[in-house]
Amino acid sequence: MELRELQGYASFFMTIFLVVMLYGYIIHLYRSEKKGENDYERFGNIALDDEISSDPVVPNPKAQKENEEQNK
Amino acid sequence: MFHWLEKNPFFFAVGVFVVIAFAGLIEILPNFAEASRPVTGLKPYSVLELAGKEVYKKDNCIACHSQLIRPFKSETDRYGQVSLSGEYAYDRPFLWGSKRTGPDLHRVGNYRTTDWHENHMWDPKSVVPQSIMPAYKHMFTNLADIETAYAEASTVKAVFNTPYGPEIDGTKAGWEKYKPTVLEEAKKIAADMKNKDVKDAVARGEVPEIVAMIAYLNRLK
Amino acid sequence: MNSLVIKALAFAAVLIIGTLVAVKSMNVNMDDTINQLTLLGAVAIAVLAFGVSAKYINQMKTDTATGELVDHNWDGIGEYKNELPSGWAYAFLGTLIWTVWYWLVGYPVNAYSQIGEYNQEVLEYNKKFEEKHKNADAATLKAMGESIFLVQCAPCHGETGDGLSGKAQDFTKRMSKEQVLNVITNGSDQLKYPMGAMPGGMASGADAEAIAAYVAGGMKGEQPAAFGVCAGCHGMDGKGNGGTAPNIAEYDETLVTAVLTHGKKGVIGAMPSFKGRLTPVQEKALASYISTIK
Amino acid sequence: MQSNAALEYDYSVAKLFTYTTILFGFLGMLIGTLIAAQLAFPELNYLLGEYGTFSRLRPMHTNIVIFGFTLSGIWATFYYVGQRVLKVSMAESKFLMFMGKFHFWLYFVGALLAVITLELGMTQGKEYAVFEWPIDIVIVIIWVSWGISIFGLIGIRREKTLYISLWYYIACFLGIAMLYLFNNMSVPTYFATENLGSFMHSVSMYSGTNDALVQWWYGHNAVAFGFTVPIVAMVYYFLPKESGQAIYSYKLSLLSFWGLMFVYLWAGSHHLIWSTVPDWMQTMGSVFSVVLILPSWGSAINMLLTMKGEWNQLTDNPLIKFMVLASTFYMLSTLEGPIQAIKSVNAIAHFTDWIPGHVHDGVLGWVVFMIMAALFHMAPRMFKREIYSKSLMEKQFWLQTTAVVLYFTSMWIAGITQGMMWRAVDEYGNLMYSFIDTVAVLHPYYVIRALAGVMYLVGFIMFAYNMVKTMTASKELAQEPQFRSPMA
Repeated sequence: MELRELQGYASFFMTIFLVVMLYGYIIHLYRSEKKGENDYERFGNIALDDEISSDPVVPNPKAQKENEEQNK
Repeated sequence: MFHWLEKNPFFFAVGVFVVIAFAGLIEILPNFAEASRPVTGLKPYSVLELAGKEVYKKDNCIACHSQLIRPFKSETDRYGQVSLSGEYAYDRPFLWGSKRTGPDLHRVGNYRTTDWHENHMWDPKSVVPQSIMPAYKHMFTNLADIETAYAEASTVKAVFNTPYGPEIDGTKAGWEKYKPTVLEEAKKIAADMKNKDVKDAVARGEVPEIVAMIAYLNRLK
Repeated sequence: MNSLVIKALAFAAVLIIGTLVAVKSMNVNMDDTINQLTLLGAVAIAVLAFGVSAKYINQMKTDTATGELVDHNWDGIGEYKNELPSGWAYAFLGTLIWTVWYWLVGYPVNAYSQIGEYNQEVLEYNKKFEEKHKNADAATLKAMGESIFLVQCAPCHGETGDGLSGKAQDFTKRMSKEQVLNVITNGSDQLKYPMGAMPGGMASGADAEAIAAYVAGGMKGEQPAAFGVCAGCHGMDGKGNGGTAPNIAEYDETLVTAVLTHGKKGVIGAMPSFKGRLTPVQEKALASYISTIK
Repeated sequence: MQSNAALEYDYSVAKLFTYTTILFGFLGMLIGTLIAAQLAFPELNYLLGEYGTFSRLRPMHTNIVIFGFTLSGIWATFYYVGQRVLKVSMAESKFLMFMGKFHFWLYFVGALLAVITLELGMTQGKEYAVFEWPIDIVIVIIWVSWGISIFGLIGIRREKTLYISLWYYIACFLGIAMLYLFNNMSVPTYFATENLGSFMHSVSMYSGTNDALVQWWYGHNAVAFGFTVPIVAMVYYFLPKESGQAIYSYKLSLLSFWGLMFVYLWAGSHHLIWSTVPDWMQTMGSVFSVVLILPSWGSAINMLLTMKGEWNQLTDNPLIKFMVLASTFYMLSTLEGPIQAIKSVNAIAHFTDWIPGHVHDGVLGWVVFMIMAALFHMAPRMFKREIYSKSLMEKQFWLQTTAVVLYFTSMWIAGITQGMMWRAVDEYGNLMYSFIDTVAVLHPYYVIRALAGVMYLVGFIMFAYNMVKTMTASKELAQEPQFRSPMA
């Protein structure tokens, strides 16, 4: 098999793999929301409620620890 | 699997990188060895031609001119034989261009001549009355940088094994010895030209940009 | 359909009609599949891009907050449970199917070669062309020659063939005095006629001047005695003895073909060889046109 | 670290980049208008002698718009949005503050050097990658300092989830870093010899077809990661924020992101269709370009649906208009590009003015509109003053919208006409038109395009004026507005 041909096949199958991954991700997103594992839409609020004093949507435990230390 | 990626900015970045780098790997790398093989009989650019190529780049001819004849009958009738990959083996960088405000130049050496280029660069409208190309009169007075061209030839010989002779060796002494050869080549071009200042400059041992430029354009075949 | 979408489609239609009018006014051949597909692509761009975006913008006007509110509430901002737009999802699937078609059938990745396709195209075309015009009449040849001249020759020789004030050969006459003198002095061996090379210096001084004036003048009036030395090869009428030497009185097919094949370098400058760029029929056509330029 | 109560977002770096966005935007568009006019009226080539020809100014135009205006805009918005969606202030870290300022000043110096070398004609000869190696090194340092800022901010964030805009900013950072490095690989000739010739000169590591592949892998994706990805980042933040509407579907934005990442890099070879690169690679370029339509449209549709039922805001707030129009032009150019990448269409479109037309749909309609809207949104918050004039903004919007429409329609028709003329044959099968015929016929379209350029430039000057007045003379605000930007 020629190198060029090999490239053709490699890219063809890799693409199919990528497409499957992408569709897998779509299914994952909608299923996990349906099952109640994660609500993705709430992340949209990160942009809307972005004052420095607002509560984070998902707090970063590391930063929280620092805050607690300061407030001691 | 997906949860894990979303939660971690580091792995997220790695994920993005892998996805975007993959296309490059598959598409570009495997073709390298094959496409850099020159067609038989292809000679590397002479030093004067390289200096002309620099002028071509400096005045950005690729903004308006392509060097790529596509495989359509309408293109080969107009510009000549279809371009082949191996013909570009010594083009660093490639100068295919992306826009034809003016015509393709890949084989312009086949159907235009020194005196035509001289007239055209001095005043495009004198040969093509409807031309919208600017005149490049400064090429008749600015001097081409032939020393840098020699350095370029030496570099591609040393680094990429471009087949230049032993006289191209990248040393200062080598350049002093080689310079008359370049001037000799320039004289041949200037002999076909009419501009007095250019002829005088070449006689003095200088190489105006236009001479190098024409040497390069004539080489495009 | 709502007014916004109609307006958008109307704009698309105006753009397409404008394009068609512009293209048609250039007499472009619409049988060419490439041209047809391009226009089809243009229609697709205009209709889809303007139509779809107008649809969504219109939705801002009409579609007031439908859909189900999600359970929680964020600082007074409600959220809707918004599903994937189904049109988008189906279209995505559609493009993937098209992709597979393009890949396996349209331009099959393991079989298609653009150079192969090009060679085929040229081969078929040339065969048809040569056959059709093998015995073309003079008028056809001249018309064909003119169109070739305008594309291939005019950039140097000018659209009227006058050589752009001395920048190239002037086809309105055969030779200038300067050119004749140059050939007499230096000789010529460029066109490879059966008679072979012409040596330099066959005449000089006043003789050469007289010959030059006579030839440049279109070989009219009294022939100078010195022309005898030329007539030996070029003939008394200067027409080249039936193609054994160049015709110096006028342009003929042999001469034009010879210059196209070998190129020519003279006192004006050099003309490169056009060998292989024109077919024999095209060369003949060109010669027939050039010989009529006045 | 200060306590949270007194803490505020620190916009000093965002402000600096805002100034350069306006400055470079003006310069880039001024030169762009001039070179557009030069194509219609060639006498304009001789205004500045050797330095004023179309050929010398064209790279100035592209580079100032790409690396001057757009990058400044990306960074101005990043130093604004980054803090807010991570809920962390630059003021909290002296190091990040220093990096931000270092980033800006090095960028400014680098930009000056770049302009000077370009005017002198020092170039690698690759479109959009023209800078010679010493400037490339400066650019790499600038880029790394931005990376430190991004990941530094992420490191000290309070909000654990990275908002979708940040995904896009990170992709922009990584994508351009990879592409720029590989495409600019070259050997300086001065050091490869006994110091012969020019210090600046270098030769590309790749030659011919290989070089073309690397270059358009870069060239196409520099557009992807410079003109698409970071602008999507902006629209995902500024449109919801200005309108007070959460994104229509966050999930769709995630899908579109990965779709874009999967597909974009493959599409580069569509710049080389009918060239000497292998056939299968060209086919790949076409195929992936078409697949790319939907991920791009995903973002655009998501934006338009965010405004669903919000017609009032659209008619009432010119800022929303800018962003909605940007989204529709994004749809137009992301459909137009893929269709031009189909082999049969490309046979006509390539090398013609239809391509610059397509580019300017994207740049004038999408990139510039979005960046201007973002700066308008940021101004009242950064300078604590309301926007100087709403009516001026309205006028600017309509003027520039007309300009973009004129631009792309004229280039659309010009390109298709010229492409078909190149192929046209007469009844004998010979070429119908000489090259110059196909140039002469474009004159009216070039005039319209130049006119569109003037209109767009005037619109940008109105924008600049409005911004400067906002910074200096507008009514001060007591409190930071939450959603809609206040304007007089």
